[in-house]
Amino acid sequence: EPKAEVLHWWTSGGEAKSVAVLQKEFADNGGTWTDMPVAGGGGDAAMTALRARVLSGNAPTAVQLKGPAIQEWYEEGVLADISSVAEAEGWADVLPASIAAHMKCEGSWCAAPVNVHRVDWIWANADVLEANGIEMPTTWEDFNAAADKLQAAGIIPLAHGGQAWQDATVFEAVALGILGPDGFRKAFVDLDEATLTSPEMVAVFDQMRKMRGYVDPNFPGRDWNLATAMVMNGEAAFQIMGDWAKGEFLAAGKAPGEDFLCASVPGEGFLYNVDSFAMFDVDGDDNKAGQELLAKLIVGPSFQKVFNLNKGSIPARTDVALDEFDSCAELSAADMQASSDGGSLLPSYAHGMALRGAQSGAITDVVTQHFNSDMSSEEAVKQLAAAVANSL
Amino acid sequence: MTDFSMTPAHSRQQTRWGKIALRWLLYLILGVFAVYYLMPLFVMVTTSLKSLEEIRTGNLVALPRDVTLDAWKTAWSGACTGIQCDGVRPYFWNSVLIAVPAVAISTLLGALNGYVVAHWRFRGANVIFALMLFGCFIPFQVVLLPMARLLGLMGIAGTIPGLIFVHVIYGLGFTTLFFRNYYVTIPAELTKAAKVDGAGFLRIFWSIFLPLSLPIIVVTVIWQFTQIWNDFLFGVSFSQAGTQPITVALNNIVNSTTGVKEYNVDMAAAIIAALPTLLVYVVAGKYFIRGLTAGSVKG
Amino acid sequence: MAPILDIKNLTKNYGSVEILKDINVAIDQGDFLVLVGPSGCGKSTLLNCIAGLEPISGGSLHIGGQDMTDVSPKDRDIAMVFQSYALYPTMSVAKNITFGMKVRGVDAATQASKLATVAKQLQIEKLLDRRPGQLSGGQRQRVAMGRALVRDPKLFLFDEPLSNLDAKLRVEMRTEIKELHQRLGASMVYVTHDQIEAMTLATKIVVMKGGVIQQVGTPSEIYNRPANLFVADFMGNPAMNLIPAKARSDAAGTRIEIARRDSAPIVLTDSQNRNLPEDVVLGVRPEDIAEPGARAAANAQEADCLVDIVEPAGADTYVVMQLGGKHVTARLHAETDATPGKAQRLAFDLGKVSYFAPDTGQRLN
Amino acid sequence: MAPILDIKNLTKNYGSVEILKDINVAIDQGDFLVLVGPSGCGKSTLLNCIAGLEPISGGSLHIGGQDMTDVSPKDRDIAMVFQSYALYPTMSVAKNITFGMKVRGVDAATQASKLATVAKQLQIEKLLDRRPGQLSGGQRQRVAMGRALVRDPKLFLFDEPLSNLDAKLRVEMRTEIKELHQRLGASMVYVTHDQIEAMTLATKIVVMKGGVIQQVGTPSEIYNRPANLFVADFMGNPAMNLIPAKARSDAAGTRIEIARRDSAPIVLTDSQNRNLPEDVVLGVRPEDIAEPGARAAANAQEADCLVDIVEPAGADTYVVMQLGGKHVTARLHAETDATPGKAQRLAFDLGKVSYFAPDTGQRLN
Amino acid sequence: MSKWIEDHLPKVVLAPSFIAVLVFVYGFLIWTAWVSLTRSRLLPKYDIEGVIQYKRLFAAPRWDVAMNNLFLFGALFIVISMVLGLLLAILLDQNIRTEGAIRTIYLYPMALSMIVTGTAWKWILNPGLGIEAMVRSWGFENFRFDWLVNPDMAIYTIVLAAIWQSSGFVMALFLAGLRSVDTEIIRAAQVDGIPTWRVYSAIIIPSMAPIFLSAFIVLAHLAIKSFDLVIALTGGGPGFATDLPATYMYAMAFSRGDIGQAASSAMIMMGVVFTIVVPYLYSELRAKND
Ligand SMILES: Nc1ncnc2c1ncn2[C@@H]1O[C@H](COP(=O)(O)OP(=O)(O)OP(=O)(O)O)[C@@H](O)[C@H]1O
Ligand SMILES: Nc1ncnc2c1ncn2[C@@H]1O[C@H](COP(=O)(O)OP(=O)(O)OP(=O)(O)O)[C@@H](O)[C@H]1O
Ligand SMILES: [Mg+2]
Ligand SMILES: [Mg+2]
Repeated sequence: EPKAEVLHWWTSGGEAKSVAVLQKEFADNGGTWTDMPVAGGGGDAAMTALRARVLSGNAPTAVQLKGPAIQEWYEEGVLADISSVAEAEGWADVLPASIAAHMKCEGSWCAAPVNVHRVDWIWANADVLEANGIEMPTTWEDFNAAADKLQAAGIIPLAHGGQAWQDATVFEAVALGILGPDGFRKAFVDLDEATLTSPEMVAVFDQMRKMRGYVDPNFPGRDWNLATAMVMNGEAAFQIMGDWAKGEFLAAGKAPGEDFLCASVPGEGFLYNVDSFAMFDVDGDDNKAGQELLAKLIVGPSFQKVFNLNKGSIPARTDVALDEFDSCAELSAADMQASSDGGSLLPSYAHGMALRGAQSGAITDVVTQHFNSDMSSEEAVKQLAAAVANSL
Repeated sequence: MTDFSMTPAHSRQQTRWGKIALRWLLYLILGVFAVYYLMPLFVMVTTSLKSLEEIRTGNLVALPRDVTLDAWKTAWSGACTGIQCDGVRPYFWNSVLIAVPAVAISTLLGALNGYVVAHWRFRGANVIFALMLFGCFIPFQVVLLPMARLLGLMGIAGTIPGLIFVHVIYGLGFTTLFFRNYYVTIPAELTKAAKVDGAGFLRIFWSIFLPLSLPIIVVTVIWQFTQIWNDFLFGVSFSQAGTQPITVALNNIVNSTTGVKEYNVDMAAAIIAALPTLLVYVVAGKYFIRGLTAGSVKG
Repeated sequence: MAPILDIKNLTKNYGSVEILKDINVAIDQGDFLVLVGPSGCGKSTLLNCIAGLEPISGGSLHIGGQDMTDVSPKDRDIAMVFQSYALYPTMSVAKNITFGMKVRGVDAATQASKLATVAKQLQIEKLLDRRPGQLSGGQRQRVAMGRALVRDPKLFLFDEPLSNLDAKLRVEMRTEIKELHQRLGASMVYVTHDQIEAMTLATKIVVMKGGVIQQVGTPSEIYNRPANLFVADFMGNPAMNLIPAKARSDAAGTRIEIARRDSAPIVLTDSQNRNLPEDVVLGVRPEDIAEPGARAAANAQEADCLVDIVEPAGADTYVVMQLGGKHVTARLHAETDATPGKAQRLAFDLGKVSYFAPDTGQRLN
Repeated sequence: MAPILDIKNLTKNYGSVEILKDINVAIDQGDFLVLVGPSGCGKSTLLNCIAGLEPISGGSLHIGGQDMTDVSPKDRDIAMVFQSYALYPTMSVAKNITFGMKVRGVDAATQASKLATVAKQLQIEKLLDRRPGQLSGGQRQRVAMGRALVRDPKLFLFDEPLSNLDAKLRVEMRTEIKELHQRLGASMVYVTHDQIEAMTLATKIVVMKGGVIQQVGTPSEIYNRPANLFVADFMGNPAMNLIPAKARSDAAGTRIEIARRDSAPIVLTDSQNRNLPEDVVLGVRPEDIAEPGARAAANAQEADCLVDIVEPAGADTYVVMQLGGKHVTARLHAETDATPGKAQRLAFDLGKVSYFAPDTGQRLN
Repeated sequence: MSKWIEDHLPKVVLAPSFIAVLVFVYGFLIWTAWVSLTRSRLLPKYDIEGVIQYKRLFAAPRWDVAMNNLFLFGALFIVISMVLGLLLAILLDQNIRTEGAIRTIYLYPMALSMIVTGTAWKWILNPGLGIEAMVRSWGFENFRFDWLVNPDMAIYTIVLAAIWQSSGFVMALFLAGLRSVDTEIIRAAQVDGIPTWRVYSAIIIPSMAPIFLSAFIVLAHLAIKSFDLVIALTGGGPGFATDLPATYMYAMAFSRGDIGQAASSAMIMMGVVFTIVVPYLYSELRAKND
């Protein structure tokens, strides 16, 4: 009888409902699900627990893991191989190539993707934009002009929460816009030093300095959802945040396209944040059976649909019908397809998709330090290169 | 007690007014600080009594317009801490199962150790005591990983006994210190009398020292109980599904990153999680001060 | 019969510090040995060594003829009473007394009957259910005695059992202990630094100083023939007057010259002691300087002395003068008319004086 | 001249409990007033009222002729010495003594000279730099005295200043205080529960019990003519023998019959006191029962008594007998041959006896 | 045999605790020292590589900030907690009628974990939501209290909350100390004409030196271990302006998978602890030998 202990950090109401879908399917297929939720710090606490569990030789069956962390854990030799399931289910055919790459460790499948969050979203209050005669910006110049106008009208142009990961989220959105997909890849996937110290990178920080001017003074420490609330109630006009923000709007009874608007941030490309489950090496046939069943269900079309309807993201597999999804999700799915074809489907560095923890952490340190002080862009670029070098 | 207010002075009238003014000032200062200390609790309680709607639209530190207990109900038995939406209730019992034995064992061991260090000194006892004391100061993050390894080797990883074990180990320094400082104030003659009476090491401890230890037991229990009950780091690292303490559940409710936040439920859950320790302080606080006077303060 | 307690060449060190040096004491069945000496001289340490509460560093220790040097306290057949009483604070009086028996596994009936006997003896029947905290000092003292008595041991050890009581109670309890000793015929070792207690209770006194025994003897030996200046000064209250004097011995006896403040020296003639060196310290007890004719003293000699202070103490009046450069106290009748600043005629009883060498402090006669 | 301290109808309550009841005392410049009484009788409370450390509930209090009832302690021109010495633990001896002056803004030169004078007087010059923790009990006591002396106050208050010292030191310090008093001619109020201290120091004694004054008088009045059974029993050590007796008065005097254990009653004849009721309590001090002929007593009468206990105390020997159903103590010479269990002929000095009514306890003669 | 057990029972009783401490404190310290010399990332590795982790540590600006914060925060937290605790203890010692209740109010923060109260504090200190907004709504439009969002001041909000949590306990310690001062000394001072404030400043407070020491040790150890507080209140921000060594270490070990780096920072932290605690232990044990 399949068994699985699942470590994850989806604990809020909407998220929990989404996981419950999986648990139900798992149970319907005769499995026993043991839930091990650890929230906090974008998975930091869960990672603490995971490390302790692994060291004590008591690893959970499945763990919510993503990005290069999957490969890192694999290198520690603690992950299980689920290639048999993946091949039987034909994952390679239904997953975009760049996403599939994240799920593979040295050629074999070691993780199962759940969803795709788009990170480079810009959200706006429709009424505020209308009242001020502003369109959704499509270039950073537009954005700056709109922000200046809003500021003059006494509206906070950008709702933002001053936490390191939120700073990084805005930063990578800006960077994608200014560096372009290739520049972004060189800078934040390949850690190419020339790109990191290029004048374009200086321009990115210049734009960040501008963004800093568009947020209200009370932003530090603010939770992202409070920032979303500022957009909702018209205090602020825009927010740059992943598509989980949509959940807040919907929970408050707001309708996409009417009350709030969603658009990708100015510039080309698509930054994804893919949640996935990695399977750890565990003893016992029941556990192994659980792993296989779980992997199969996760990537299965029904779960991908129901889960993402709840979570606000879009399915990882490309063959799920999107009729029940909202307009933002549809836009997201279309963009993903397009960018996947155009080679501009990129991993989010801010959400741990692009780099190892130590590297992305080092970059974030500089970004947040720059955003929260009056550091010059040149200095920031210098520090960025130094920090990246020190993190290797 | 240091009471200066009774001193008669030259002019009865003048001093009386001066005295009354001084008293008022005194109460005023004390009151201001009481506000400082109560403020966070006030915010928590009022928030927990508001509806989510009111929180979203209103001032976070204002009094609730419509008082509702829904958040409390949800927090206790309905909030989701993962896929289970049973509130903090099951975790509450986990915490009880962890805290009660851990407090009892570490207190008992601390008492025994303190008894040895204070009354049965042998060569090197001081050094041992010093080493144990130093253990109080180690940052817990440092020990997480090697501890995890050892717990695994011992086969109690992820279990409640494992958590109890960890809490006992890292509580020992303080409990020993408390008891040792208390027991040094008990005259050595008592031990001598009992020895002449024919009682041995354990008998003396059990029949004579333990019954005398109530004040310091109270101090130690309060200290250990708050430490263990409020612990998050060990709780999150050394538990697995089914053995997580309430702080982890609370963290799961409060600290979800990408979901919708229900602050009223968060606060209600937080207060529920804090109730046992609050209760301990309110009920036994006075013995706490008394116990401190009796022993651990002696320097 | 072997001595009930026999201590031979006992030494005791704490680390490198020698606390007790070559102690030799023996007492017989029924003796009442009192250890006296100033604070810190090692009395308690010696008692603890006897009890086995402290290991000894050298020498041997026999109780009732058996070598007890390495035996643990509970097997030495002793009982001990402490200065702070050391009652078990959380137990009732009855439990305090029976605790030792309980530990030893004595059956309940015996416990009860022994408790009853002892309680009756000490008149504490009504207190049996109380906690020590609810007792007065004297009552606690009685309970502590009860705890010792109920053991019926070979040897009783007392460490300053009365020093926490007030003066009045101390005198009463002293009498009770004396009575108890006479009635039981038990052997006792008793530590005190109150020399009146030592004198009234002891059959044998050991005077200690700095871990060394100064003198062993009966109370009257110690009081009347102190072995050195230390013992002379220590025993007796008010203390023995120790007056620097010049002695000139010849066949008839010795002429003793004592300096006076404002007039010629007093000259006394001692016909019993001869062959004294020139410089001596003359030791005279206050009660041996009295009004002329107050006592039928064989060897009384009179002199006028200028009185400095008069201290009426009820039963007696003490007057203080200056002789040989020292305060000298004389004990007069309560009704004396001595007045400060006036001369007073006093009789010195030379029959009981002591002489000491000023340098070594040893007794000369 | 007005009395230096005059207390009229003073009462003191704690809540509803009356601790001091209608206290009236006055002393003159240079008097040494001692308050004695058992523990808890209100001595310290009374002293604190005098010092102004406790407000009084009724009556008035004058110091040096001024009404001080509501004046704060620092303005009463008093100095006080405490049982625990109450030295400021973190200050050196010198600072302890000068701190009060410093606070009052006395200039440094005056401080230094006063400190020097006092230090010399008390012989603590060498201790001035030490902390209280580094001093012995007696030295602390001296420093506490120094702190009081340097104030040069109208009135000195002492609360059991010697009770934490050991017996020997207590006697020495007692003499020093007495000397100090004589030299300074200062007025002092002194609390103790040691009645020897009271007798030797006081020019006037107040005996208290339960917040009520029992007797006020000179030491000899209190000792020789106690006003009631309480005072008789309380003052004197060993205590006065209080023997139930039958009195039969006629013109010639009074026949006193005292029961004996094993033989016919002793019959004594008192020619001075007449008109006594039949049941009396006869009060005789131990020193008034002595060997026949030991003292030239005017009114001595002899009888044989069975001795129970003999307590040699060095200077004297006490023997305890049973008379009138009570333990009775007699003070004999140190050299007495009295032995327990044997009869001893004793002389009762009836010139100094007291009679009390058994029911009210009041003095009859 | 039974005599041997009897004689050695105290050692036998102490032994398990002693062994536990040896292994679980000192053993782990050695382990950490070892790991700090390796290139461990996600999980510990044991190949010694030299002091490279320490070099990285000292090259990281964030670590500088964390250490500076520790000293600033530690000094302020300890000094203010002691002063405030002492002040409150003295005030409470004046025969206050409601003492029990007030004491409980001052003491209760000790019972709460920061996970719980961090959010409340965050709101209170947030200029837009808390005190600043409240005072402004009373009409004081220019009132500013924006420490939380000011990188230069944010560390003081940590101090504020830390004091809130611990000063009550310090107050309890001092209150207990005041209660154990001999009343006769205070009376002597009154007779000596010494004004109340001097009685406290010159006599009572100096005599409580041992309590100051205990309080210092407790507070110092809280300061060094402070972690939840920062996480809950500022998360180390704005930027990393409020990072402390403990949070730095945690971040390295658990969110960045850089265990070697975490171990080296832990060793530096232990060094700080050592310099504070060892003199204290030394004095503790010497006093006992007197
Ligand atoms: N455990 C110990 N370690 C080192 N020295 C000690 C110890 N116990 C006692 N001493 C020292 O031994 C000496 C004798 O102490 P002891 O208690 O026997 O004196 P004492 O005569 O009983 O004094 P007191 O009359 O004050 O009770 C003292 O100088 C004391 O300092
Ligand atoms: N603050 C107080 N509140 C209530 N009762 C008190 C207080 N202080 C003293 N008493 C009571 O007043 C009575 C007298 O106390 P006081 O200290 O004056 O006695 P004392 O004669 O000095 O005794 P001792 O010889 O033991 O010092 C005692 O019964 C005591 O319990
Ligand atoms: Mg002793
Ligand atoms: Mg008193």
